[in-house]
Amino acid sequence: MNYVDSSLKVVGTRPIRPDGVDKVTGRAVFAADTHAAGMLWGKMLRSPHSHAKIVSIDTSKAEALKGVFAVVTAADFPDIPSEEAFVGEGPMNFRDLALNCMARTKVLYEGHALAAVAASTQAIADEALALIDVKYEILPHVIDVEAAMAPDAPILHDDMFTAGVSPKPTKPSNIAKVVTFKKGDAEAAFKDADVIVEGVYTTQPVHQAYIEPHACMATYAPDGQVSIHSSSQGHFMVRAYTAKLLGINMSNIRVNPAEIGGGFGGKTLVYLEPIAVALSKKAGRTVKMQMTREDVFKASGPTSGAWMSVRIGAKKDGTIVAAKQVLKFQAGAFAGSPIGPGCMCGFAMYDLPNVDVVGYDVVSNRPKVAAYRAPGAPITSFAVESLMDELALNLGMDPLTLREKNAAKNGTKTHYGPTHVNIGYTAVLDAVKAHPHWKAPLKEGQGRGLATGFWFNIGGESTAQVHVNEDGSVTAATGSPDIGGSRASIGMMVAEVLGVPATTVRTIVADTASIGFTHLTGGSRVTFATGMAATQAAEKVVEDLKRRAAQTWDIPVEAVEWKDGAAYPAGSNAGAFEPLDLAALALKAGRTGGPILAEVSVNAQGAGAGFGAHICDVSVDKETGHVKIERYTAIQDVGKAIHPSYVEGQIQGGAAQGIGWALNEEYIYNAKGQMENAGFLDYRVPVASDVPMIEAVLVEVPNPRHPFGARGVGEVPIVPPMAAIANAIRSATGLRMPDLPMSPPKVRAAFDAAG
Amino acid sequence: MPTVVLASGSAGQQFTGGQTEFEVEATNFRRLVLELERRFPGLGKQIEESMAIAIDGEIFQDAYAAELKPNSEIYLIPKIGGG
Amino acid sequence: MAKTYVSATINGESAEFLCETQQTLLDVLRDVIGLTGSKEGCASGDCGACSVIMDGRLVCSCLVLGVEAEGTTITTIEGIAQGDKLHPVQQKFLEHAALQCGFCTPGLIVATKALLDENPNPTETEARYWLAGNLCRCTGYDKIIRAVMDAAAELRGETVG
Amino acid sequence: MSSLSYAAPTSVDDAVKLLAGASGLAKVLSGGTDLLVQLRSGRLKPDLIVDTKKIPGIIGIREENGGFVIGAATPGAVVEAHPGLNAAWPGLVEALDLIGSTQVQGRCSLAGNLCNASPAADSVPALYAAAATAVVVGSKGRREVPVEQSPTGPGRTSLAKDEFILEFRLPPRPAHSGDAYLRFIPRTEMDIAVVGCGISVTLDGKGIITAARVSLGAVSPTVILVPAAADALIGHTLDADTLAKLDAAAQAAAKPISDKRGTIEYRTKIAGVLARRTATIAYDRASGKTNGKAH
Repeated sequence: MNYVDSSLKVVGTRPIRPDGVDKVTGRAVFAADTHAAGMLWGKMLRSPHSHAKIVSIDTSKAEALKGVFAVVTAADFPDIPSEEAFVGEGPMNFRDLALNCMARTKVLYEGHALAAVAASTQAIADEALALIDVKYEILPHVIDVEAAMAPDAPILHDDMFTAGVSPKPTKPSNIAKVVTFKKGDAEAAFKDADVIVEGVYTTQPVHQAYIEPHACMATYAPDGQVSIHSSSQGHFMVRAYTAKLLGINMSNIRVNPAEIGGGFGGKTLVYLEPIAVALSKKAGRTVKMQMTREDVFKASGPTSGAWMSVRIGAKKDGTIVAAKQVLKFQAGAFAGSPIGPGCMCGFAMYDLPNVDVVGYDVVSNRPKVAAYRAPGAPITSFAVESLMDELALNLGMDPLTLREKNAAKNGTKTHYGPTHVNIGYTAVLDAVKAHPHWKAPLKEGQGRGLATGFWFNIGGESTAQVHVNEDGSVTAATGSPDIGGSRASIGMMVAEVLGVPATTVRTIVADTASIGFTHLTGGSRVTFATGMAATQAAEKVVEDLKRRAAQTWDIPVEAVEWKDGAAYPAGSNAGAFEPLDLAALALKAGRTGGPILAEVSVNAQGAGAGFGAHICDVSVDKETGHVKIERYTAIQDVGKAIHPSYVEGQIQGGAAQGIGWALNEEYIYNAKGQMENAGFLDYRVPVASDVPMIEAVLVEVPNPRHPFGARGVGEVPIVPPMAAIANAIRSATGLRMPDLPMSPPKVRAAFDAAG
Repeated sequence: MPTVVLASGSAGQQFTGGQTEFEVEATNFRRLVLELERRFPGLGKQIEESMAIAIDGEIFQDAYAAELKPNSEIYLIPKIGGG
Repeated sequence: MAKTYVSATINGESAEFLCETQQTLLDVLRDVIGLTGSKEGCASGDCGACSVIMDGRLVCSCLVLGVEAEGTTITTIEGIAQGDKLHPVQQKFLEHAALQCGFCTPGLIVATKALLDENPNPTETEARYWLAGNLCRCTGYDKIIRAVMDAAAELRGETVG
Repeated sequence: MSSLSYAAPTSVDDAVKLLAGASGLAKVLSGGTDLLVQLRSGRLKPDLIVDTKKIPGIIGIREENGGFVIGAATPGAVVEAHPGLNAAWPGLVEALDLIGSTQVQGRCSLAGNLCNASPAADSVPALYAAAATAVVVGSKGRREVPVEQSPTGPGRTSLAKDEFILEFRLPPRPAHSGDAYLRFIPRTEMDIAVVGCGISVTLDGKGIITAARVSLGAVSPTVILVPAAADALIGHTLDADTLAKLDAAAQAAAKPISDKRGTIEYRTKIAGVLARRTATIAYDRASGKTNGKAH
């Protein structure tokens, strides 16, 4: 059933989230918050070198140390053959995943794990790590993406031959693949352009920088049963990867989802779990592992840094006739940057007849990238939306008008093929035009920037259960870890269908043995896909309750209607009966068919794309190059906001992450290829005093595929900020900043260069 | 008979000798994959592992039953993940 | 290794524990006493997730040695609510949806209580600078600051819409 | 494995004995905001930690023959709350206030900031500008030394193994005096100074600068005094020409390195910018124009 046009009592309100009290009182149990009798501490030995052959590893001294119970190296793990998989948030090769968790013959980046110990105390574990004797043969390394593509670059994988080019290369390369998207004939169409603008843009790798470091606790029982308590965006993902990397049946692994302290895409892979299980198996004790903050930066995935060139040709009236983009994305030490979405998202906001896009997926001696909010889209959009601003300036045209003129609408054929359906981009642009911020006069010395963004959003597999308890209260269980309030939104959708207050429904996240498979929390899919499953489960429960009421009243089920949380006779002909509410029906459940519950599994399709537009005002200190965000407004089509506060929160948080990406966040390497700023002191995420209030404006163009019209909302908001800020700096100073981050030294240097 | 377009950005072309458009007699995604694998050995596996299908503008991932109409617009594109 | 006997008052109760010199107060709270509400996000004083109030001062428990706790009075997130009655700061964080993942929340609530104990009527700027040592990656701080200002108003006995 | 012991002596003599008698590396703990980070990261592996906070007088502020005496381990938050210091040395108070977060303010001390001997330490340029002295105690007794004689290089000080700082002394403040400290950081808080500048000036009745001390941080291996910059100020009002000369003198004195926090070129330019801006605040304070926080 579809509720888009019905009057809603719960959906759209702002109740307190079910897990709220636990989280404001310190009771919520995160990954590192559990302890077990006889528990050991597991610690990882990580490479100090960015590229080296492992000649030998001697663990004998560490094993001999009192208090050490197990030491493992790659020799303790199956040698996984190359096999493509798509269990996480991007194409992943299981062999690469295994080698990323534990290096076998080569270390490919500083921080690459190559051994682990389990000891009775953390201090002993640290001492044991120091006793492991590793002989390295140091190899030349390469950090920069263009240097990695050079013909004479040090090769990371001698079995990597560039895919997507024919004939198949005979020489190994750091270019994992080349992808191209073509629509029409861009080269020819540029000849018809009155104006052509072009630019080269670079972005730096940035880390998701969730505040909770990766952590887990694992027990391998003598009967081969494995239990894992860990923090991830998907406990089914943890089970699948751990099973694969250790050669264990999934049925023997039970993963309990801890509360997750932020993920943003970065907790869609395993780093510790298979190692902790292996240590536990060897030691016969429970093992707890926890990354240090330095480990998180050096050994878990940031997103790609990139080099991009963009060229756009337009008529005098602003009509774009041709566009071309070349993207070179860093994948880290193993193939798999978000180059596909990078190629598809940059121009997805526009209706363009001729487009030519080429993308390169390039490995270098950096940590393997992981997903980060709308993977690839923020990078490509920084380039395209910066150049769109230049085009508007060049044409003497308002940047909003330029976008309106070329805006993608329903029926617009994208450059990567599919036709846009049910999209709200023009509605978002209308909201920009109508917003006071867009019309407000600029303060002295300030500049204003506008940028827009697109993300696909995904659906996928989810399972939900709705139980009516014996007293008529309701428990909703799903397999989706709750990162940002999804317990609340799921419970609200269930409550809406059942016609009860949100407080009647308690939502829980069930472990891998207690609910059907659910794809991980990512791709902005939970409220859409898991919400769809939960809504359908609640509808099944309502049908069952109507049947039970009919049975109780001994009338046909067609004569029963469900409203406001109770069964009523449908009209006077049905007979005069007192309504039966959940409690009354639950009380008699034993006489009407037993326990009242429904489980629904879906593979939700048609997630409904999301579009956003951000308006940013900045002031710039010409002497220091310091950029201050003075005002920020983020407008987004969210389909339908189930719990508006948490939708706004997603948008505000995404914008703030974008502000950090734009102004200060970067990986700084020394000449040896070692990261120099692996901590929150020098990896500068925004602090409370760095940002203003961020106004989130919700545009609601319903997604017909979702019962309440919801679209994913978590990823779009990180797409526009970098260009919005760059365009604001351009407006305030006349300076175009093509390289991220737009940090004070770069801005000051730009002033000096401009003279 | 629906026309299937192999989006140029997808890794599938290595199996088709560069061909990107095919007329395929198929009424759902699974039958489409089987037919393409028959014509271009390896392409089916490639689609299974790393590609999604967009039918009339809506992206379907791992949905064998997704229905194809005779006049459907069908694109095979890289699979989409997310953060 | 030799351990030191330490006696302190934690959340109003006398607490006694043995700890090694290099163990921080955070290690002690989490691994010895079992108060895991204080979180380790960085172990270098840069994220504030381990914030506690020690003898009336807001500190990062990762920057205090366990042995230094001798004779001190400490309030952790577990000691902010009175029994089952939430502190107004906690209530406002819930009402304003000022948390998403909730990992930084204990530190932010302890830091906010310390702020309002010292300055019952902070400006937005004062609140933002006071809380600059508490990193939140989820919210963009907007709803957190609104919750702080609203909690301050409530504690001052003002009612704001 | 190596064992780390801890002592919290309650007298200067006991503390000195512990330090003198320590086998291996002994470290003095006051606020611990640097020491604990070095311990956790493994960069520092001491055998003994001597916590000085229980020594009478080492925490607290008192006025003495016209000047102020600040206990070496007095937390930043205590200094910031002291009305007398805020009135007489707002620049020094601000400098200390800029160290780390509110949480760090609850612990960090002038002695720790000075003895950690980071060239970027925020309170140190302000101490230099204030012509503060440090009262150092050790086996050989007490000695009072100008603060600028303490740091000898990054992480190194002139203090002997058995010595530590008991208190800092700030000289009496003549009329028409003002000080200020500014640092540049990429964010608004929580960063280490890319460049820091502390300036103290005294004016005559007509607004001519009669005395000045200018100090720069993060532009050389230690915090430095810049006499040439002070000379550019003395004998002048703060007109554009004076500011230009000050800027040039500061840039000339800056001999920074390029690292993750800034380049040589950038730091040199910023040294000049901060010198001008800091001097302006100090001058306004001296002439009674403004007070209150710089940030």
